[in-house]
Amino acid sequence: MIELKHIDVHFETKEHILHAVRDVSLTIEKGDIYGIVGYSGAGKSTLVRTINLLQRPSNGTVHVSGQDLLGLNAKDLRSARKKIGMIFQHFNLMNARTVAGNVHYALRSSSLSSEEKKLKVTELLDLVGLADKHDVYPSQLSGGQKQRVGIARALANDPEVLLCDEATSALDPKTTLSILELLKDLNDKLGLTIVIITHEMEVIKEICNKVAVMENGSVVEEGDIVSIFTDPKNALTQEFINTATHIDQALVKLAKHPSILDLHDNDTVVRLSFVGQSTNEPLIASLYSRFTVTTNILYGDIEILYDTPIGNLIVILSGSSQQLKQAVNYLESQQVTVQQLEKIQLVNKSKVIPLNREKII
Amino acid sequence: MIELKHIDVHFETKEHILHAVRDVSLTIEKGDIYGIVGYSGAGKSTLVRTINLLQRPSNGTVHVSGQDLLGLNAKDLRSARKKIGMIFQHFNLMNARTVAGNVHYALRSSSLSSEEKKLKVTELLDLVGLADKHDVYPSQLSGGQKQRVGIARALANDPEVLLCDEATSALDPKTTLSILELLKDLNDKLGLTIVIITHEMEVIKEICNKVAVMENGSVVEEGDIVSIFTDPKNALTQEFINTATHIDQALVKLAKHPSILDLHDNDTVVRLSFVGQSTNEPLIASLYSRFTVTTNILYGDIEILYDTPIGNLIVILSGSSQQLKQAVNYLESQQVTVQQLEKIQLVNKSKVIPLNREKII
Amino acid sequence: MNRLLNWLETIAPNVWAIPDRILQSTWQTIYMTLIAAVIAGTIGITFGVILVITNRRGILEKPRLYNKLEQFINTGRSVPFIILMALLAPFTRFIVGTTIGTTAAIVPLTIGIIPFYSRQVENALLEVDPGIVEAAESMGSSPLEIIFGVYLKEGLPSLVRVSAVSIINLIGLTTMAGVVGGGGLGDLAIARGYNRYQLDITIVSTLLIMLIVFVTQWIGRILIRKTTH
Amino acid sequence: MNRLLNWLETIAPNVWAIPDRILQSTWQTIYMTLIAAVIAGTIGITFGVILVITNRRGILEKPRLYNKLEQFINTGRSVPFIILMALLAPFTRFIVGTTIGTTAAIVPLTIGIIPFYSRQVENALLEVDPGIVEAAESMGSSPLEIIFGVYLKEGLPSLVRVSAVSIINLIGLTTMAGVVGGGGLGDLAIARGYNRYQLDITIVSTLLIMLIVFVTQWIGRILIRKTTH
Amino acid sequence: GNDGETVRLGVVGENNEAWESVRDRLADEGINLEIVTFSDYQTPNTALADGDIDLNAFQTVIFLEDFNDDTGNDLTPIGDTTLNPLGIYSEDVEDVSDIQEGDTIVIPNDASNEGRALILLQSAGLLEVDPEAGNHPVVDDITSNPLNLNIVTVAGNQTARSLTDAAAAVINVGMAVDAGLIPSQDAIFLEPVNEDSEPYVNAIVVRSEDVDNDIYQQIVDTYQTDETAEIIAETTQNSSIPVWD
Ligand SMILES: Nc1ncnc2c1ncn2[C@@H]1O[C@H](COP(=O)(O)OP(=O)(O)OP(=O)(O)O)[C@@H](O)[C@H]1O
Ligand SMILES: Nc1ncnc2c1ncn2[C@@H]1O[C@H](COP(=O)(O)OP(=O)(O)OP(=O)(O)O)[C@@H](O)[C@H]1O
Ligand SMILES: [Mg+2]
Ligand SMILES: [Mg+2]
Repeated sequence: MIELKHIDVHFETKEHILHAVRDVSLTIEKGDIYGIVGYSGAGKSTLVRTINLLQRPSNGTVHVSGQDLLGLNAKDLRSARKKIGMIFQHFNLMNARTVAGNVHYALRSSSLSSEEKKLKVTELLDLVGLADKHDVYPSQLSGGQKQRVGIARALANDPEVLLCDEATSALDPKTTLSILELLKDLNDKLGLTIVIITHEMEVIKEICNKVAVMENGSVVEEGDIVSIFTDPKNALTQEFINTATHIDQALVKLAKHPSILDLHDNDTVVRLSFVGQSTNEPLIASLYSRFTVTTNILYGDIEILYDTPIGNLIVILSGSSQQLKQAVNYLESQQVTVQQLEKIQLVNKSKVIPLNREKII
Repeated sequence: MIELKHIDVHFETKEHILHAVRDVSLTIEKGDIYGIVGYSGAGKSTLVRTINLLQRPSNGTVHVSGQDLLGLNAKDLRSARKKIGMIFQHFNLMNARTVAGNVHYALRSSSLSSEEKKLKVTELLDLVGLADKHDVYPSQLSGGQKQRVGIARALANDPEVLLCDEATSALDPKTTLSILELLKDLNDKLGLTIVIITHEMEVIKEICNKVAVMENGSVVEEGDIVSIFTDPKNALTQEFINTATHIDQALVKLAKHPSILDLHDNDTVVRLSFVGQSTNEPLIASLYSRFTVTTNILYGDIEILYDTPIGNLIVILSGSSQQLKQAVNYLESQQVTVQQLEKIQLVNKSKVIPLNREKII
Repeated sequence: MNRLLNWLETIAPNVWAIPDRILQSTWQTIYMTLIAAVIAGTIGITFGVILVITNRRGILEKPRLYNKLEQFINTGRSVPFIILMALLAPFTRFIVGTTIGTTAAIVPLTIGIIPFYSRQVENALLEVDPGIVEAAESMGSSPLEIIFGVYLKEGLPSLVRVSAVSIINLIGLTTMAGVVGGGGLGDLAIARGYNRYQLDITIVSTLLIMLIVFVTQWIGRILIRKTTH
Repeated sequence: MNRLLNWLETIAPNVWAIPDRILQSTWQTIYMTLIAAVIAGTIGITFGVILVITNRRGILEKPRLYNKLEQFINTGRSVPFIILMALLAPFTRFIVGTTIGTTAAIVPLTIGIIPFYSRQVENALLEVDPGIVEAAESMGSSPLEIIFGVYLKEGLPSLVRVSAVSIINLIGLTTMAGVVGGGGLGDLAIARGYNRYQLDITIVSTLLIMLIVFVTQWIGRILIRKTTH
Repeated sequence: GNDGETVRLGVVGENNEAWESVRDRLADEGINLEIVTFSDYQTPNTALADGDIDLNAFQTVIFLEDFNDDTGNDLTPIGDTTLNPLGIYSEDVEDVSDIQEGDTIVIPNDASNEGRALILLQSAGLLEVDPEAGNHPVVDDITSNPLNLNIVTVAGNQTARSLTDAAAAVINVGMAVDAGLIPSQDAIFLEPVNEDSEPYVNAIVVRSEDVDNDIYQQIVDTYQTDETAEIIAETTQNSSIPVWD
């Protein structure tokens, strides 16, 4: 559906050349909901903008629906673009048109009758919860309302591909969820292919089936969502996932407030991670029934990702050292990863922000 | 520290008057990190903008650090504003200044020497991870980079109050976390008071000690974070919290994929919620040891909120009906709320987005 | 009423002597301004749009066309107006059949204001947010759709603003119509009022010009308010 | 070289006859334009800034001051240039001691272009993003800081653009300097070239004006590029 | 003449009382004379040559000759009108001989009057111009300027107004009268009226093929009457000299 091959994007500035995207090759299949994550400034927006050639790559080829976009003449490129909806990070609404007018613009060359267009605009605005802002100008909208107009506009023309650059960043959790459900519905029912840049791992978990992780212009990891979440290879991916599951933060908090641990002599703090079937086993009950090891959950996150339950727990196991050993062996035999907490580096964040704060404060 | 009394804000448009904020009274103490959440368009930005009078309220009074801002003359208002940093939803960077220049502008009337100012700018940029963008102009920055410049700028003048309008919405999870840690540090060490509008409940959980929930211009609920999260009174607050803990989504997923449940005859699916001490009890182990009831966790979210662990679990309890009854009684005696899943309305989301999607699709 | 007229006759005897001439001159100024504004407006907007879209980063980047047009415009702005009138004489005759009179004056006035207005339009349209143009491009808009649907629509308030400026400049230019016997208030103010020391005529003519300028500015202001959202 | 000179003498005999006069006229045009531009530039920017900050939603909203200034500007733009010169005669005499000659011409030229330039500056500054002004206000910036640090800095590219337009207009206006004996290329082109049918003088003078216009536009373009980030 | 015929006459400026009277008188005879006023000295001739107007009356014979020479046209005078002597005026001095070294003298800048003004200054003994420059010398043709006078050319309508700032100004009759000066009394030096003045006689001009046009002749006849002379005398304080008969 979308095939990017060896995409490079350079920006020439006065002093030097900035390589925003470096040799990225990606294939996105029809019906995929493809998430792109990465640090701020990693090149995500730039990469996605090459898909509809808003940004012409310095190198590489772009194929969408089998068409080599770079080879198209202006007219054919315009037709191709009509099938690619785009939601912009900075909204880019037309200030001189009302909310309805903005959506209506996207329908200008649709084959619908004028009546049908009006109806469709109204329905789309309904859909994004802006029915009451039909005739309002963008300058009178809140940030999230602007973003929703952008969403309605991108969907107006029944695109085959939807490019979302942080399409829900300005939306509250409820509205975000509704929008994601809407997108998922369109994906299910019409096979809409969606490329979604987001900083909210929840969004990724909620609707993506594949993810790419970008760092410094390159895609450092790519794959289906379950394997990325359960078995991240790249350090950055691991960090993102840890942050998203809040394991890191939990560890920091536990380290700061050892009182919470309230450890006894024979207690040991471990982190348990598991994927898939494991959750169907009543593990904790088993630990007690088999080894009389009691398990106290300090922190836990068990969720269902694309029908696959995955779990991360920080627990205190209490029992004799013999019992504990057996319990750990048993857990490992059940495909549960067990890490002694003493061995976990508590503050293992890479320094996005160097900690020279004292100087400032 | 900040005292808003009976704040109203009306916008007069051609046809009608829009009440963006209705009779809001809030008190924010020195050292608070005060979160404001609510639907998109609820009036959050408008409310926060009244704190430094960027938006003059139609009614009501604004006191900051004991000063009645509405009573100040222009000069005194300017001095007052210098102590209130603000991070804008739309960044509002000066395009004609470099990244450093933007931060430097905030220091224009500081008492530092020119050398010190330069040093401080460099350190601030370091702090937000933009050391390499020192001399770059905003038009060449990514969304998140712009936002970080806005953060550095707002902190430059060592403000006493910091107003953040979605200050991390364009940032990846790692950078968000670093920024939040930075804010928390400033709060801890310097007593910086922070008002933070956000759509990311993680952000609220991470740093806020108090929250207000806005709907339709009014504050519908307000309180310290633990009581809001554990005992939300207002329907909207409940919805937000459910969304944030993903309980709602988990329920939907479980309802969609009953195979995950894999229920036996005597199994019952319940939701367990608890706050505080309960987590120190090895509940699940106890259920087995006391009533031979095995517990299988389908979905779980146990976290530490401001030193208080709170938990939400969806579990399958297996045992005879007698045993189950005793187990539930025991749990309730331990201040754990138990809800039979059959009694939970699975799709209980209010319709932000009316579900007339079929018409469109 | 009678006393008012008497009073007018006393303080403005020269004006009083030629009321028809004053009316006629007013009409000539309005007539020249309106027609020249409509024609130059159309052409100037076209040129301005071409400048914007063929410029660097324009939607139809064509540096050579841009340079050609810019050169043409700068040339147009360099030729003193009287010389422009003389240069255009054959063209004027071709269009209106004569080179003298009010109608004939419209031709050089129009050609004279086009380069200025084109520049103003260019400046106005350059203020349209490139992000909006990009959004339109992403929706597969054709160049014409972008010109009409984005540049001219989004730039409308600025366009009205520069149009008001240009019309007022044009009114100033109509003063030169006297060279080809085109009359108008400016010519009246100078040839009759100034040259013959008939102060009242100078004042009344200037006040009438001022009235036209104020009305133009006032209409502009209303339109700007209506088109700014 | 000699052949070139001979050739020049043949095709442009009148120009050839008065090389000093051509040089002098060029210098007069440049001199008048430069001085008037500097003075009118300063005042025009001041007025433009006042218009922007006192307008509705300006940082120092003062509708009455705005209306006064606007009225003044519109009046200035309504008075035909020759009449303006006459009106200003006492003032000109007060400033430069005489009403005739090149230096004397600068006074009406300056006053004549100020209203136009003020409007242009207003239009340019209105394009500065109100969000940025708001950010500066939130940092406790004083009005002066906002004027210099935000409006004039952020609006610089637009300001350069309208300044180029205005200087070119001013060059056009210097053509009128001949009226008070100010000379200049425009006067040369008309009084000498056009009135006496010395085509070569018309052409050379016009080409020289064109050169000045092109240089102005070219400098403008470079400055715009330098100030746009 | 035939009824309803419209004839267009080009003039420069607004000092047209005499022609307005002629127009009214012609109207009684069924000739519709339209007066087209120009503000520039070139256009009435080009407009006449191109047929946009039928006759014009604003120029001296000598200016017409130069026009014909320069442009290859053949416009022809069919009747004289007036002789309007240029004068040197001053607010500071009573006599030409009082003009000091380095003084500024203002002269009109239109093609018709600039040369004539220089020749007048020559007649007054203030300077000398190159005889080869013919009837229309320009400032650059000054060959001798013993007093080192600063000769400044300004618009015709500016000459009288420049008196405050200049030692002396050369002003034509119409401008002087409008400025409230009476040439015969106020001029410190007036163009001598003698046979040398002939080139400075103003004329009614037509295209050469129209010299014999009856209507135009009739217009000339109507103009060249005592009635006209009276109006001229009145409006020019007797300074403009009718030169027909
Ligand atoms: N200038 C304005 N004129 C008219 N209405 C406005 C204006 N600014 C905001 N509004 C309206 O006021 C309401 C509150 O807006 P506000 O920006 O405060 O919302 P918000 O809670 O910040 O939303 P978001 O989370 O989407 O940013 C919205 O309905 C909006 O449409
Ligand atoms: N027009 C430009 N000129 C020069 N550099 C640019 C330009 N646009 C982007 N960049 C740089 O390219 C890099 C990638 O930018 P991009 O916008 O793709 O990042 P991103 O991954 O979308 O970040 P974010 O999550 O913050 O939006 C950044 O370092 C940015 O500074
Ligand atoms: Mg981005
Ligand atoms: Mg907001």
